[in-house]
Amino acid sequence: MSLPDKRQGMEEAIARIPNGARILISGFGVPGTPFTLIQELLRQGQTGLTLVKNDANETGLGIDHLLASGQVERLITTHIGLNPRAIELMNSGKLTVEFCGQGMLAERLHAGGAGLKAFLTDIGVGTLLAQGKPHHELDGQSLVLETALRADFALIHAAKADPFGNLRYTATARNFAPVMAMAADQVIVEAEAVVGLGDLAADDIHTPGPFVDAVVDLAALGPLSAEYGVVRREQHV
Amino acid sequence: MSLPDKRQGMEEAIARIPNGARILISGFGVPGTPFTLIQELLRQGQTGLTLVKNDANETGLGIDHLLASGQVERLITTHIGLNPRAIELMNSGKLTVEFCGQGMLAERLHAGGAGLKAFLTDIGVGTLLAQGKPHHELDGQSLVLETALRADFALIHAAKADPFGNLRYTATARNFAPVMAMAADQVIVEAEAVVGLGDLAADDIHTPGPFVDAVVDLAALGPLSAEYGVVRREQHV
Amino acid sequence: MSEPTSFDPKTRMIARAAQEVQPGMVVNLGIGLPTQIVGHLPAGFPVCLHSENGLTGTGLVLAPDQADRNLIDAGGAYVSTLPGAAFFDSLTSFAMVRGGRLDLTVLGAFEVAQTGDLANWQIPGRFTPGVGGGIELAQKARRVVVLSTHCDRRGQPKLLRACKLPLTAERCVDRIITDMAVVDVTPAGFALRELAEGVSLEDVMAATDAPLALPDAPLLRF
Amino acid sequence: MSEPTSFDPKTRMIARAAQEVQPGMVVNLGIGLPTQIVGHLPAGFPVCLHSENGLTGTGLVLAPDQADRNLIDAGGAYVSTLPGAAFFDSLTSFAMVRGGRLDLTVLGAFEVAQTGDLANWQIPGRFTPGVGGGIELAQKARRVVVLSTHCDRRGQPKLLRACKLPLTAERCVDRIITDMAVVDVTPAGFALRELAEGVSLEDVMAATDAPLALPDAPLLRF
Repeated sequence: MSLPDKRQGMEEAIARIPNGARILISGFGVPGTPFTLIQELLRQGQTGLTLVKNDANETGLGIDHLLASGQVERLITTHIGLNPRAIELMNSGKLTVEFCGQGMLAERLHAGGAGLKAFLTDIGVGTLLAQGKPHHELDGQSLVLETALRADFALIHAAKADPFGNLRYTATARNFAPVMAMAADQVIVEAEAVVGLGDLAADDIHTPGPFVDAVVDLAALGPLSAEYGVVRREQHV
Repeated sequence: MSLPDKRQGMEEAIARIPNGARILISGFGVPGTPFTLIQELLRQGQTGLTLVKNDANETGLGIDHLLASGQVERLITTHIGLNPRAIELMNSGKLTVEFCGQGMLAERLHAGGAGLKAFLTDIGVGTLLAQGKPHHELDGQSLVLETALRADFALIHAAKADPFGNLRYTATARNFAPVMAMAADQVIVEAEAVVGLGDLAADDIHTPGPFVDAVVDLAALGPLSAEYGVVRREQHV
Repeated sequence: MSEPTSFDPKTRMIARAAQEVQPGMVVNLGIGLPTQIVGHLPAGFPVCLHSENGLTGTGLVLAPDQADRNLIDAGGAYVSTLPGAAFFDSLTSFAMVRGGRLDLTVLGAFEVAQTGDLANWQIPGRFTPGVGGGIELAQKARRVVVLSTHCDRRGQPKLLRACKLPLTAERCVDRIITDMAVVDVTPAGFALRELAEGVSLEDVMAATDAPLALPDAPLLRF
Repeated sequence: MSEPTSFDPKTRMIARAAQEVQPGMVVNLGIGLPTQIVGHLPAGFPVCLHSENGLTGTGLVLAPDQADRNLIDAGGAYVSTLPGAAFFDSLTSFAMVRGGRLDLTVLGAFEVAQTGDLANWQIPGRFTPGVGGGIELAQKARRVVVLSTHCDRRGQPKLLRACKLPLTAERCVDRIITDMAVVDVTPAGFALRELAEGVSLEDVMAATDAPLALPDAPLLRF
């Protein structure tokens, strides 16, 4: 036996995404955002997209390109305060924004990834965020029903990958990547380095390979772009 | 700033457990079972306990000692097939056994640890395991409501710990430890080695220190007992 | 399909089950006969074995003197790992199963109904070890193959119109591979696909307690 | 309580808030003023700072030329880490918060009601950045302290009988520390605990749009 090889060209991997797809995108601010895959999605021009991402990045960075190009119809997010364009598109009705508490977003993705349907929580009870959501009584307490969130695709940034798709993230670039890599039908990963099978210690893998469908090697595409905010190349991995 | 020190003597740590406590115990078969903490619980003799553990170990091993001593009133578990005593105690009505699907046990502990109240799943629908559990309709599908599971204490085996309680597990000894270490009010860890603060790489920590209350250093207590099944001292950590 | 390498019925059924494993799959092999499928996969075959106790890239069963005390499969056997193996916790392990990342599971059975219902965990009052991870594997693997003797130790059929024992999961089994036959579960019930060498159609029908649809084409042998 | 080291009102309120941090605590400091509390903790103080983007053992804010591009706090600032720091994903990070492992959070506020209701995320039609992790921090930290100016930029009180803005969480605030006072939220409403140097009782009452219970003992100054 040997573990299957999932390395793939970026163009081919992103070309599988159709118009209207729902896409999970890793990252919290700059760290963990798959800037290169996003640029390819911009180049290929798929439209009518629903994006799920913690934040809307900043002007001129990451998913802001897809907002500017009009490819995004809907954004499920926790915070867009650093992107004036996103706020403006939302206020003018050109972008539907669904806000989610940050930990609730993580749990909805976990539920989606883990094949659960919904969960009951007291988070948000009595606030605007719970309005319009179904409530259930449990042990005399009124709880909000939060539904599982899955997507057609996930675009994930990793520090290291092996050909089977075992992944490692660095520092706070991990954030939503592990839950998102579990909650999509097709998971496309860009990795700063692709190492050999067995080069990642089995105890030290953050996302196991079976969750991953395609591994794109960023090193093969040249130096990292400025979007990654390369201020110091300290190696945590 | 510096991170707080949680190292503690084993007797003192286990003495905090009162009669009637509910206790999560890590391990799947031998790997990950905190045999030394269990022996101390046997020695101190707390009674009327509810244990939550994947399996009942085997005769003469691990929690079987606590079943034999009559300290356990109730066991929440996924499988007791390798422990004839557990089966006999259950069949004679001396031990209440609640069976849970293995992944459902993990998710109930996750919900408990994550401060959620319950979740909806299609697992077990139409089987004996779902009988008597509340069902909810969602999108036309009948789902089982599984409730969150928390406990007063968790007894966890780790390969390495630092004084703040950051933990690493080895190979398949990880199993239920991460979810259990998140789902108890008081988490007591036995570690095969206690290393210095900063000796565990921040990217490589399996359970972050804030979840842990007490770190017991097994190395200070002498060689590991035979229960750990020391067949080869290969180092994964 | 490769020629059977043995006429021993048990070896033959395991070898036949090994052919269910397709390149690139993530596969969970249940305790007992299914685990032995590993020995029938070609060298270097591209597949990822999943052990629900927290391991992908499971390798071969090891003797205790070669073993790592912390490294077992879900059946408790010491195992080796392939290059690229990963260890993870039980939460992640079953998320993999329920989230749809398990392409195939091969499980044992006490009973299988013509509807695909599976009973493999409890014989009331006699043997109640608990359900372990079986429910989730049976209910959520993309394909569920049962590998089991056609009849139990007392010669009673295991393939039934309806299960009598408590169910592990409803309508989950896709195919049953036994020492006598390969039987698919279809919307219309059991459909015979293949016969083991030396087994007649009459033998299988007599050992099956439910209707058995026959294929239009000649029956394959394995 | 230590003597204030500065008469600058902003520095004074931050220094006062630093006294809320007890040895051994796990603490989350919100974006803005709360983050500056770090500079007022004694050297070697035993505490664990939590950044909800996936970090415990957060250290100091770093200049970009000292920074690691992958290492930020939840406000997006480059930070250092203490020995014993851990990185984890967002799921684990908020499990820590909701599971009861966060002893204290210090947050900013638009409005706080005398019931402890907190509004700090949305001004309808004007500023809607989203709620981020604020709801969960406010609702689930064991102790919630608001650190904020007593009035907004237009001089309007932030301590109110009832919030007018959409709530972040109901009945969550334990204490409010401002440039003018330390105010506790009690079952009976706001209770004044301390006054800032140079601020009179009348000043505070005029700047508070709700009743303010006075302590029996003399008012402490900070």
